Amino acid sequence: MATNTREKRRPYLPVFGALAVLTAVEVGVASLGLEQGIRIFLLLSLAAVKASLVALFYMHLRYDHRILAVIGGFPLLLVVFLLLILMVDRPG
Amino acid sequence: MTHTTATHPTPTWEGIKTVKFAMWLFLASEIMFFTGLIVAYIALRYSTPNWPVVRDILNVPLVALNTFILIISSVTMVTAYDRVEHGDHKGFPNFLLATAVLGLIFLSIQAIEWTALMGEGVLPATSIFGATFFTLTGFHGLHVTGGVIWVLWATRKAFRGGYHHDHLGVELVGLYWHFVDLVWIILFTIIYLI
Amino acid sequence: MKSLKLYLVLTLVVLALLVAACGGGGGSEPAAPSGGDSGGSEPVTSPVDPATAGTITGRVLFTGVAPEPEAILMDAEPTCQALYPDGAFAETVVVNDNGTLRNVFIYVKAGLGDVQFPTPGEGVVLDQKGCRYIPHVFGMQAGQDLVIRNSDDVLHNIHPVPTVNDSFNVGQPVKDMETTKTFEEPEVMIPIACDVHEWMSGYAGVLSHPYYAVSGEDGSFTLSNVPPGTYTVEAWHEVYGAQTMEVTVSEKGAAEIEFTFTGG
Amino acid sequence: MGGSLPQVSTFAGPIDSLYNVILIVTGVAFVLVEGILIVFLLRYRRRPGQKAAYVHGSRQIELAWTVGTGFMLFLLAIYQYRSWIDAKLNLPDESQAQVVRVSSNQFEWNAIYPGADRQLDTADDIKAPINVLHFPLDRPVVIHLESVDVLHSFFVPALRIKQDAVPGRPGRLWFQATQAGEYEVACAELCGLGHYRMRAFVTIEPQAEFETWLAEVAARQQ
Amino acid sequence: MHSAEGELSFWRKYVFSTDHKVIGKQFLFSSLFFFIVGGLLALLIRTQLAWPWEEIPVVGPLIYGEESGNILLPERYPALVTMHGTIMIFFFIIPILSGAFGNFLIPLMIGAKDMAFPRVNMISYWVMVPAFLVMVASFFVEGGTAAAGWTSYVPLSARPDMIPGSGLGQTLWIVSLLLVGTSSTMGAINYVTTIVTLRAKGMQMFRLPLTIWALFITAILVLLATPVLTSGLLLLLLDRTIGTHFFLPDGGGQVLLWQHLFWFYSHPAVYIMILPAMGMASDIISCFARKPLFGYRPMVFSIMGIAGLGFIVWGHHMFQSGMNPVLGITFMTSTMMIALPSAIKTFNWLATLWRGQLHLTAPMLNALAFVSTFVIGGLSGIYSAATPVDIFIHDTYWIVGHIHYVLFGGSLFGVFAAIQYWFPKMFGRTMSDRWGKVHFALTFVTFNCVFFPMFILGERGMPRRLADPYNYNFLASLQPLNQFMTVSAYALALSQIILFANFFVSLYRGRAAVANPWLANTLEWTTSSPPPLENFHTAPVVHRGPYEYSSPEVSEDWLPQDRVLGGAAAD
Repeated sequence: MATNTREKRRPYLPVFGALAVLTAVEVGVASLGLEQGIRIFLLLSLAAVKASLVALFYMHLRYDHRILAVIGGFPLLLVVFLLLILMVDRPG
Repeated sequence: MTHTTATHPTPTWEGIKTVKFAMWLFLASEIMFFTGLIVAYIALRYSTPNWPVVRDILNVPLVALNTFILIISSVTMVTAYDRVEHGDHKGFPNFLLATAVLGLIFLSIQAIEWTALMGEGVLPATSIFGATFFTLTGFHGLHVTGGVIWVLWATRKAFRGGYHHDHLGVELVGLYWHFVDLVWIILFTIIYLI
Repeated sequence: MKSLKLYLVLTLVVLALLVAACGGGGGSEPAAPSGGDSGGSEPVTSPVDPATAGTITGRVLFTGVAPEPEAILMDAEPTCQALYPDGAFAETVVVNDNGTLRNVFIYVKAGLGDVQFPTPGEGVVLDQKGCRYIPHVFGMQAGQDLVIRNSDDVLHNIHPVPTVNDSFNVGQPVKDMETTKTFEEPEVMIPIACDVHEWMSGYAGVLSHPYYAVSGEDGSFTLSNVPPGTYTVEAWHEVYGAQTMEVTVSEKGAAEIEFTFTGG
Repeated sequence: MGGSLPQVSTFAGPIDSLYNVILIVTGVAFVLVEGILIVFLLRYRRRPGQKAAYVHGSRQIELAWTVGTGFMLFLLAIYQYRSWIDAKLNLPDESQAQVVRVSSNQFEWNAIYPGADRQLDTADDIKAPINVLHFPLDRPVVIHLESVDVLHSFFVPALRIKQDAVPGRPGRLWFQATQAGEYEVACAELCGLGHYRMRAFVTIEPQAEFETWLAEVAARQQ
Repeated sequence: MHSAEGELSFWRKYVFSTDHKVIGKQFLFSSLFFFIVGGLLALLIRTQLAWPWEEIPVVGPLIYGEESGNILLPERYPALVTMHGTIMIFFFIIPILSGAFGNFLIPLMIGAKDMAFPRVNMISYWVMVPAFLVMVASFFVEGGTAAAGWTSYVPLSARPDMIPGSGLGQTLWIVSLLLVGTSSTMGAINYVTTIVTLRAKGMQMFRLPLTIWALFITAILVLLATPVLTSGLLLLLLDRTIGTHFFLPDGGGQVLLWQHLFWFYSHPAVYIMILPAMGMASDIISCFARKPLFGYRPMVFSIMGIAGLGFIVWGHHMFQSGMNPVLGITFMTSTMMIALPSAIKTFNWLATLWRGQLHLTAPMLNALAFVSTFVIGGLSGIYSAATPVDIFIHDTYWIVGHIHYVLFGGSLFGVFAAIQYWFPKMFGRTMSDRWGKVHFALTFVTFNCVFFPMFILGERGMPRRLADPYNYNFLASLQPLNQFMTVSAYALALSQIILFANFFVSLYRGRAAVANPWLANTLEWTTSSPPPLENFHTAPVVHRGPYEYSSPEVSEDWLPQDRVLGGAAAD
């Protein structure tokens, strides 16, 4: 896998382009007066796409052994569960 | 990190360098650390009735530029690693230096934003918004500072001819830097945009 | 042999930690800054020349309608409730039969210059009897011992709420327990509460000189051994606020002053 | 459960019976496991020259006790599901119930009754003396639990109710008393040096006596 | 990786050593010291509960000092309770299980020369030392130690005016725990990397002894849970210092947020405290029953099950905390599920004894005590999982009994077994088995006399952390029982002297130990006692699982993992 002589160069620049564009889109979406629910969903999914781009390409998760993706990904399950419980436990 | 003299090959397991495996474990614990802070922020925000309108208080365009700067620094970091992997021993230290400089720019813009906010009277003690804002951006800023120091240390070693045989050091500092960038991407969205 | 050296080091480390911990004792804490150091052993000499000293005496009158004394419902503390067969009443406003007001704190507010007065050796006793602070209002000097005694077989929790001094929060679970504390800075009227009995309240006036008094059953008060000079004297009451008055004390003279508080 | 403590609220019965059911289930499990342990201890002591059975495990037995215990736990979960919902989720309608605000602060309980207009936070609210709480018999009582300074926990063993009084987050709990008498309230959450002294008295009395007591306190309050 | 052993200076070899065995012993000695400190605090608590506000004859003035009238002050009792809990958990149980035995055993049992990162390993111990000093210092600060319970619930822990201990003492408590968190996270990264990457040839994951599986899963729990506690502690520290209002209601904060963050760490933490003991007990039981562990794979999967479920049950600590009651149902369900893996493990321990050849040595007796008391601990947990019963027994002595049956009965008997089982390998000498049995008998009896009555107190509704419970009429009758428990607590403490005497005497005068005194199969017994600096003269090659006792392939009743059988096909 991560050997020195790779068949093709890794798409760093296209990823950079995507990140830049997505950031601009995010700021745009944020300034639109959308309904709060949709707005949050859109912004969060854009952020998720950007984050996974960075993780997959810049942090080489896509090219490395799958165990590293598991180590990085498993905590996210705990985050979701903790967030869910705290949302349900809203006072009042 | 273990000293790997030329004779000892970097220890690997199933093709993964052991130190990189450990680095990902460290990143997992960092993810959980930021989870604690972010979940606290979301819980507090979700249950505070009149959360201030973020656009009025925070200078979103400036910070959007700042986010863009951090993304560029990620790109320079990844190019640095790409160059060292391709044996361009002369070129890659400059990219490392660029990453460090961009990091410092990011920190200074954050500092500017902080002083502006404090000038307007938004302080950690004044409101829950202030408390969560300064805590999240503060701990992220601390991590960026640590990252900048590590990158500068790597740059110094690179200019002195390090990392020729073993690119591990560059990859590790890259992983940490991209992680800090990834956390900022999430923080930028949930603090400034939502 | 190699391993023997290791065990020596490790047992030494353990012993050192053990000694450090036991030296302080698990859970003990150093003796609080009791009056020992500030009291000093040599006899307390007052810088005032008794030959020329005068006195300030007077009374605190009360006009207007005296409010009904507020009843305290001590159902929560049966042991204290038993001490008041005909019901306990708050001491906030106590008007004596001769139309004078009790529990007024009178003290010299200004005019003494920066004369240094030695802090007295013996402590002021604040007693807790029948779930009540006795005396309700009292004065003391900065640095002087405040001996707090619990004469009830009930937990009291002495919790003063000063602004200038730093506060303390002490529990006295059994009868005849005494705790000694001090206030380092002068502060007029530190309210003292008891977290266990919400109706208990006391006021401590901490001053840097000995010229203070509390109006008694007949509403009178005397400030003795006052060096000659003109002073502003303040009379403080927890409900009716404070009044000041100028007074001049001539050599060996006895100045007479009167304060009047009007009822609500 | 609760030893000599009487069962004074409608919850007491179900909670005690659930406790007894779990006592039986865990008691049987306890006796079985410890018994087997002791029997094996005595039976399979070392005998020189003998070798132990070379057994690595058996899928069937593993499956059996996994499913068995799992089913037993599942039954327990279902069995006690109902009384939690009754105690904490289905609060009675406040218009029929006697509403009382119980506010706790460092080392005392204060009960505030809504007074004639049945509305709290109005001028005619009646504040009972410290650590004295009266509740009517055979009527649902809804307590608005709150705290002024730190966490306290309103625990009335006889009524089998307990809930933390959380400052800044008023809570609701309810009960219906079935037996008159005077019972003690304890604080069950560490709240400072007087935590062990936060005792209050709950008096359960018929509606008539309760109203006369309320009127008397109101008079004393003016 | 190590220069020749002779050249190392005294400091590099014993104090700042990067050898996992020396670091293990450093953890062992500091943990034993804090076991004494925690134990003494427990005795002070028990004395107060038996004879409230009485002056202790000789020791009283020494401990409580003239200033407080030689008796325990009410504001000191919560401080005692807090410090007993904090020291026993963060400075004794976790460091001795993961620190001492984790460091010493992991490289040895997987056939490695040392940990993956020896220097990080050394730093993880030396980060603990400031934590010790900061915590010990908080005993002597003005206002005394932290006094808001080891759970340090807000606002009592956030507002200094609420109890004297919440002044400087609480801040030092937080700083100390932040250091402990850093140390255990560093250790966890080291353990996981070592176990995954440095196993000997042939040591597949499913040939690891259960001790290593337990330490591996515990390290994962530490890695993922400790940072959340770190973030919670930092928020609390900010609340206390710069005046933010994360947890303080008057500024818009959430009081329950602290409990969620704390218990999200602390429930995995209670499994961090028991899993290593489970692993070690399994190895010891299988060794002294001379019989393969029953159901190796189910045991491994139940450890994983406990760890996985451990992250989603924390709400059962908060049933009565004012949390949304709907969550009571979710957490009750997940808590009932987590009782299953523990039950499976217990059945497997029993099945391991079935038709075995039980050698009732001191380690074996302690391991069996682990099983029998852990059973009571586990079963008593089911009462508090049932939410309606929890309404009554929450924050009463039932919970204290449950904690101590799982932690003292479980982990501590596991530690007693482990100390006496691995003492020969650590120090090259053997502890006296006779005194081991005397200590076991006394401890087992007095342990049950102290802690079983706690269930009776809990069932009577005696709230926990009460300095003097006897002014309640419904508790007044419990004083004699408490006095009996206190006397047995003294006996329990005295009987620990036998263990310490046996331990320290055997350090110098114990019988010299052979490489494999218990004829066990795991790799650490294939090297000398104590092992050389790099553990193995020749790197071991593993051919079979760790539990091949009484194997028909050989005449003896043990078969080490690395032995090459004659013609048998070595895999």
